[in-house]
Amino acid sequence: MTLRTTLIASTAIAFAGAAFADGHSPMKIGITQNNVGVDSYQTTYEKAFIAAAEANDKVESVVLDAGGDVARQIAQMEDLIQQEVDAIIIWPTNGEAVIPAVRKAHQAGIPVIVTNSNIAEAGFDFVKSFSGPDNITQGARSAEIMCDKFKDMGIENEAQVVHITGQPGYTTAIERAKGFEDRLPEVCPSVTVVDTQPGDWNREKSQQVMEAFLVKYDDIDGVYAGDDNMGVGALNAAKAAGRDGIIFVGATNFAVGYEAMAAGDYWGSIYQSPVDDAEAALQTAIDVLSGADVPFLNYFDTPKITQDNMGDYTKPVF
Amino acid sequence: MSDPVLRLEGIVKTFPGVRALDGVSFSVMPGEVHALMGENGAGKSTLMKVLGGIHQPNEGHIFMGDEKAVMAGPLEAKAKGIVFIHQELSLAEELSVAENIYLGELPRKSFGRVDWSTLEENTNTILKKLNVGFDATTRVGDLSIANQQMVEIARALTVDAKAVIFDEPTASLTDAEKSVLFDVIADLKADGVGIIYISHRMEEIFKITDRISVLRDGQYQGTVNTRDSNEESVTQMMIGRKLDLSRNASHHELGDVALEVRGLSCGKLYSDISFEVRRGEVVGFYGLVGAGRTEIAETLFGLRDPSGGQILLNGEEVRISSPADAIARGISLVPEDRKGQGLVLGMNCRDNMTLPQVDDLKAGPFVAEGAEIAIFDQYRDRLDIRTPGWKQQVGNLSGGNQQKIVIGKWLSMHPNVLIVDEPTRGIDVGSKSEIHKLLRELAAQGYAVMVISSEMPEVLHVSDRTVAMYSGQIMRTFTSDEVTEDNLIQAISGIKSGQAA
Amino acid sequence: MKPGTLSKSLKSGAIWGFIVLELIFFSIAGEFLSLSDKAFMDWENMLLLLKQSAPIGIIAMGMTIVMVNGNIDLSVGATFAIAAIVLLDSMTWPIFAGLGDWVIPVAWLLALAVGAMLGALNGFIVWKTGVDAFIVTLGSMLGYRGIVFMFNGEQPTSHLNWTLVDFAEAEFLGLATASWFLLGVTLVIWFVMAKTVHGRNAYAIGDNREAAVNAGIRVGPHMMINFAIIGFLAALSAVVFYSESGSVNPNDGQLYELWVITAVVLGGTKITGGAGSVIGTFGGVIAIQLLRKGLGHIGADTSTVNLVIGLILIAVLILDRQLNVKGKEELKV
Amino acid sequence: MATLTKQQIGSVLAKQGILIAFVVFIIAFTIANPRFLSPDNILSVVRSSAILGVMALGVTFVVISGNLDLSVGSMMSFSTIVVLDLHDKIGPAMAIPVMFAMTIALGALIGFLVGYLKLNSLIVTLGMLSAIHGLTLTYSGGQNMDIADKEGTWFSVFGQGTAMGIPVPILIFVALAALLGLVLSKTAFGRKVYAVGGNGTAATFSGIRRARTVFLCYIMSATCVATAGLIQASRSLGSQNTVGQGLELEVLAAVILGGASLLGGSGTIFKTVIGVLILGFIQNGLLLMGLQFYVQFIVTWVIIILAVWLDIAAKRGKLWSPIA
Repeated sequence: MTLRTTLIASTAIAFAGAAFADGHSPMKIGITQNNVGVDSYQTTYEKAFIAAAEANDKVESVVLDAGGDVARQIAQMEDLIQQEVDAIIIWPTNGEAVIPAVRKAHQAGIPVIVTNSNIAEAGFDFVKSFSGPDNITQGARSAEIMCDKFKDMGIENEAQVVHITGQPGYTTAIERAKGFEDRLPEVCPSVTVVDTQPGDWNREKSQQVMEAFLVKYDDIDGVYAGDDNMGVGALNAAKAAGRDGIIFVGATNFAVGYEAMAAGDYWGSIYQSPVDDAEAALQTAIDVLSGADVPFLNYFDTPKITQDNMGDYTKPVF
Repeated sequence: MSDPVLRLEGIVKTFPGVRALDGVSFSVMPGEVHALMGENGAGKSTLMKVLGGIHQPNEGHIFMGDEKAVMAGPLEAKAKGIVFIHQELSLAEELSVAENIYLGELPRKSFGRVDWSTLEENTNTILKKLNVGFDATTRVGDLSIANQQMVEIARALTVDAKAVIFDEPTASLTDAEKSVLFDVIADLKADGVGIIYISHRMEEIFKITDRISVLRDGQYQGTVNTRDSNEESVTQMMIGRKLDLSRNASHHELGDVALEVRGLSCGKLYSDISFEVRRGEVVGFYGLVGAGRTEIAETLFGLRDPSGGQILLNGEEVRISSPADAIARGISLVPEDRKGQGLVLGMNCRDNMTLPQVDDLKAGPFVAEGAEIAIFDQYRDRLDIRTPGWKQQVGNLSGGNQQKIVIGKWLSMHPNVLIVDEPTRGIDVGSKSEIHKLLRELAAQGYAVMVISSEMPEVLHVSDRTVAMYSGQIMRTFTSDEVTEDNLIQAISGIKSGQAA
Repeated sequence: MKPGTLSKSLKSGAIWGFIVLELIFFSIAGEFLSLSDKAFMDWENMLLLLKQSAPIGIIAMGMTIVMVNGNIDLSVGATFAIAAIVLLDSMTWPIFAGLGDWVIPVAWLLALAVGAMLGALNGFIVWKTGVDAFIVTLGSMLGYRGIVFMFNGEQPTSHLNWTLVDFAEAEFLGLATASWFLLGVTLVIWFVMAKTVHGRNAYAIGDNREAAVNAGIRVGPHMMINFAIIGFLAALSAVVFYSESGSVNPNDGQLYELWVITAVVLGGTKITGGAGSVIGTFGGVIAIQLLRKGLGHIGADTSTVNLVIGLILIAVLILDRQLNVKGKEELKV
Repeated sequence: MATLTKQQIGSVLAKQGILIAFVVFIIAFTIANPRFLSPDNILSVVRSSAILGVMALGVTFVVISGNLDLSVGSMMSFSTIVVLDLHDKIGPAMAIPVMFAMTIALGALIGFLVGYLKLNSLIVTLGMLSAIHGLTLTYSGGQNMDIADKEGTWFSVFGQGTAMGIPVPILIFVALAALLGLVLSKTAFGRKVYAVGGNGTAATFSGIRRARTVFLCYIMSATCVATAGLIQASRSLGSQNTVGQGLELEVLAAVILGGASLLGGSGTIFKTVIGVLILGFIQNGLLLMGLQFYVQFIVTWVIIILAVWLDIAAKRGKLWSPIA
C-alpha cells in the first residue's frame, strides 16, 4: 500500500514540473495551520492565504486548522497525503512532534513546506523549505530595541525588566523568549530580567500578570512581551496603576500595538505581517512545485518598529 | 428447646449526645419468627445496622449459636449467615434479576468471568420456589414494584442463612404476593432459620410471628409470646397508652359537593372514574398498589394530563394543567412519598411548610419571614410537631414529625379539597393515631378530604365512604354502614358484587 | 418481542445510524465541495479514520467504565501529557543508557505505570474523602497539568527514536499499530464490562451504590481500580500516539476530556451512571472523528466545526429525550 | 465534655471553615511578603477578581438549582466581542443593551434546553461551550476587536473608572453581590432555587414551576456573564476571541470553594464571594512569592480538594468517607 502511494506520488512529481509549467492541471496545495481563531494574526494569515490561492488560477488549496492539537494536525497531514495533494504547507503545533508525519509525506513524494515557525532539525531532511519569520532574531531584535532605548535614557546600568512570554509550549513563544534572553545580556549586560511569567498570548492574562508585577516590584523600567497583544495588556495594567515611564517592547506588531505606539505609550515592536507570511509560504510552495531553486531557510524580513520610525509602516490590519 | 441462632446481650450504641440503643437483649430461636416492634426512632434501624456490621456497638455482644460474633462489615455479617431484606428497594435496575439476586457474589469462572449458566440455574431454582412470573434474565427495571420486592426477598434464599431479617417487607406487596412471602417465611422456618420480622402492621404480626420484642426510645421493653398478647397490649408497650381503632363516621352535616369527577380516564392507568367528595366528608380510596388511586390524585393535582372526562370544582368544570394550577384552585396533595415528593430534606421546617405560598407572603420585594414564622408556629402547635425550632432541618426530624410538616404545609393553604395519599406509611403507631384523629377533625371543620390508603384498618377508621378500586377502575363505593372487611377485599380483588353504589 | 425492545434497539442503534448519515452527507457534499478526486468513503480513508480515532478512542473506553461507575474523570488530558513526558524523557535517562532499543519497552512500562498511578490517586481521593469525582478530577486536571509544567517548564519534551517511530507507523494486515491498539482495548474493555464480575459490579455500583454497598461489594477499591484503568488507558493512548510523534508540548491533551466525554455520551452512556456500552462508545468515537474529518474534507472552517459539534451534542440529547418519553400519561416532574 | 468541644469545633468548622481557611491564607502570605496586605495589592486583587467574581455570582444560582454551567467562559468571550464591535457601529449607549439582549438570548436557549426540555446541564453547556465559541469566531471573523477611539469614549468607565477612589469593577462586583445575595436569601425566587436544587420533585409537588425556575437561573447567569463581558471590554477596550476561554472551570472552582454543593440545594452568594477572593489571593500571593505559575496549578488543586473535603467531613462528622 505504502509502495503504491509512493509510486503514484513520485510519478506525479516526475511529471509535475512539466505539467505545472503548461498550466493545465492546477497545483493542489494543502495547508494545516496551527490554531486559527486563537488570535487575529492566524486568522488574517488564513484569509490572506485563501485570497492568494484564489487569485492564482494555477493553484487549488485545501485549508485545514489543527486547533492547536498535535494529534489533529498529524491526522490532517495523513488526510492530505491520502488526498494526494501536490504539496503540503504546515504551520507546526509542535516543531518536533510533526516530524514523523512530515517524513510520511516526504516518503509519499509530497514536498513539505514549513511556515511561520520551523520544525526541529531532525526533520530538516524531509522538508523542502521553511518560509516564515526568524523568531529567534525577532527576540534578539526586541532586546536590542529595548537596550537602545535604555541607553538613550541613560539607565542601561540599572534597568530592571520583566518578561511576559506567550503560551507555554509553543515554538514561537519559546524561540522569541530564547532570542530575547540570549541577546539582552550581550547588548546590555547590566540590565536584569527580574521576573518571567506566561501571558498565554492573551491580553487579559497578561494584564493580570503585570498587575502582580507592579505590586511586587517598585522599580520596573522595561516590559518585554512575546507579542503586542500581551504588551498592550501589560500597558493597560501600568496605566491603571498610574506607573509612568516604563518602556514596553513587544513583537508581531498588532493594530493595538501600533495605536499605542502612535499614542506614545508603547515604545517598540517587530513588524511582522501575516499577509507577507502567508503569501511567502504559498509562493515557496509554488516555487518548489515548479522546480525553481528555493533556499532552505526562506525568512521574510521582520524589521524593528519603534515610535521613531513607525511612519515608515502602515497600520497593521489585524 | 435448642440454642438460639442469634442472641443479643446488652447492646449499647451511643452517638454524640444520643444513646440510640440502651441495653438491648433478646434472642431468636431456630425456626422462630420474631417480631421487632417500636415506634420510629425507637432504635430498630440502629439495631439492624449493628447486626449488619455497619455500626459497632459500644457495649454488649452478639452471639451466633455459642460463638461471640463481631460483625466488622456487611460482608462478614453475610458470611456469618445474617441476611437482610431491606425496606427500601436496594436493586440495580439496569441489571438482570439474576445479577441482582447474586449481587456482590456472582459466580466466577477463569479470568474473572461471570459464570452465567450457574448463575441462571441457581436463580431459576430460587424463582421457582417463589412462584413468580418472571425469569432470571429479566431486567429488574422492567419489573413492577411488587416483583422487585420479590427479587429482594429472593436474595435471602441464596445463602445458607441462619437468620433472616425482614424490614417492612410487605409495604408494596399485593395480598397474593404477601401470601407467597408468608409461604417463604414458613419454609425458612421449617428449615430452622431464625427470622426477625419488622413491621408496623399488627395483623401481619399476629398472623405469622411467634414472639414479639419491643423497643422504646432505644430501650428494650421486653419480649412476649404472640399468642399471649394482643394489639392493645403491644401498642401499650410501644407507646405507653391506648389506641382508638374503632370505626368512624361523620356525625355532622355534610356540605355541598366540593369535588366531582365524571368519567375521568388516563390512558392505561385508569378509566371512567366518577365520584364526588362533599365538604365535611372523608372519602377513602382503597385498592392494591397499581390500582390507579395515586394516579387519580396526581391527575387532580395537575401532575398528569387526563385523556378524557371532566373535573368539577364547586360545580364548575376546570382544567388543571400543573400543581400551581391545582393549588390556585384550592386543591392540596399530601403525596405518598414523603421524602421524595413531600419535603426538601435539606431545608428548614419553616421554609418547607410555607413553600407553596412563598409567592404570596410578601414584604416588599422580599419574603415576609415574620409571617412565615407565625404560620409555622401556628401549625406546630396545632399538629403537635416536635422540633427544637423552625430552623431545624427537616431531614433531622422523625418520620411522624416530617409527615406532620407536610400536612401542615397543605393545611396552611386552607384548601377546598385535601388529598392525602398514604398518610401514615412508615410512621409509628403514635403519630399514626394522631394523624387519623386530625383527618376526622378536618372533616368536622368542613374540609373535603380524600384519603388514599393500602391499609384496611386505616380506611375503615377514617372514611365516611370508601371507594374500592381494582385495575384502574372503581369497583364499588361503600357507605360506612355497608362496608365490611370481606366485601372490601372482594371488591379490590376484582370480584363484582353487582351492587354498584 | 418484549415491550420497549424497539425503542431500546432504536436507541442502541442510533449512533450507527448517525454514522451512516454522516458518511452519506460527507460523500455527497464532498463531491461538490472537496478538492480531492478521491471519494470520502475510500477504503484507505476509512482505515485512516480508525487510526486517527485511537488517541481519543482508547481513553474513551476507560471513561466508559468510570462513567458507568457513576463517576467522571476530567484529568485524563493532563494524565495523557504526563505519561507522554515520562515515555519520551525516560528514554534519555542515563541509567537506561546500556539498554539500546530495549529502552523502549522499559519506557512504555514506566509511562503506563505512571498513568495507572495517577488514575489510582484520583480514585483513592474519591474513595477516602468521599468528595465527588467531578470535583476531585477538576482539581487534579489543574494539579496534573502543573506537574507537566514542572517537568520541563514550558519546553516541549522530545525524543525521536526512529525504531519506535517505525514500529508505531508499521502496519499489520492493513491496519496501523494505533488501530490495533484501539481495537484491542475496545475488545478487552468490552470483555471486562460485559463478561466479568468486575464489570457487572461496575454497573451495579453506578446504578445503585447503596445496594452495592449492602450487597457487600467493596465500592471504594472497585472505583479506585476503575480510575487506575482510565489512568492506564490515558497513558496507553499517549504511548501509542507519542511513539509515533516523539515530542510532547506541555499543553498537549488539553480539552481531551471534553472530546472523550462527548464521544462517550454520544455512544449512549448515561451520565448518572449504571448504563452504557463499550460498543456504543466505539461508535461515538468513530462518529466524532468522522465529523472532524468530514468537516475538514468539505472545507469547513474552525468556527463551523465548533458550532456543528456543539449543536450535534445537544441534538443527540434531545433525540435521546424524545425516545425516552413514555407518552401523555407520564408524570410531569 | 471532650466530645462536646470537638463537636462544637466541628460545627464551627462546618459553617465557617472556608472563612477560617481564607484568614489562614492571608496571614501566611502576609508573613511571606508584607506587601501582600498593602491597600494597593488588595485593590488590585479584588479588581482583577471582579470579572471572575461577577460570573461566579450567576453560576452560584445555577449550581444551587442543581445544574452546571460550563458555557460561561465562551459566552463571556461572545459578549465582549459583540459589545466592542457594536461600540463603533451603533455607539456605546446602544451597544450595551444590544449585547445584553444577545447574551441573555443565549442564556435563555440554555435555560430552555435544561429547564423546559430537562436535558442534562453538563452536556448541554459543554455543547454550548463549543457552539458559542464557533458563533463568536463567525461573528468576528476571527479578528481581534478594538475600539477605534480609545481615549475619547466614556465606555471605559466600567473597567477603568474609579469612584471614591475605588475602581468601578469592584463597585459593580460588590453591588451585584449584594443585590443577588438579597435575591437568593430573601426573595421567593431565591427560596424556589434552593427548593428546586434540594429536591426538584418535592418542589414540583409544592406547586413550584421547576422549569421556569431553572430557566431564570440561566438568565441570571447570562446576565452576570454579560456584565462581566462589559467590564472586560471596557477594561481593555479591545479583545481577542479567546478572552474568556477556560474561565468556566475557574468560576466553577470558586463556587465550589465557596461551599456550594454540585448536587444542588446549598451554597450562598457570600460564600461564593469568599471563594472568588480565595482564588484571587492565592494566585496573587504565589506570584508575589515568586513561585512559578505551575505551582499555582498544584496549590489550587490541593486547596480545592481540601476545602471540599473538610466541608463534607464536618457535615458527616467524620474525616474519612464511610465508603467501604
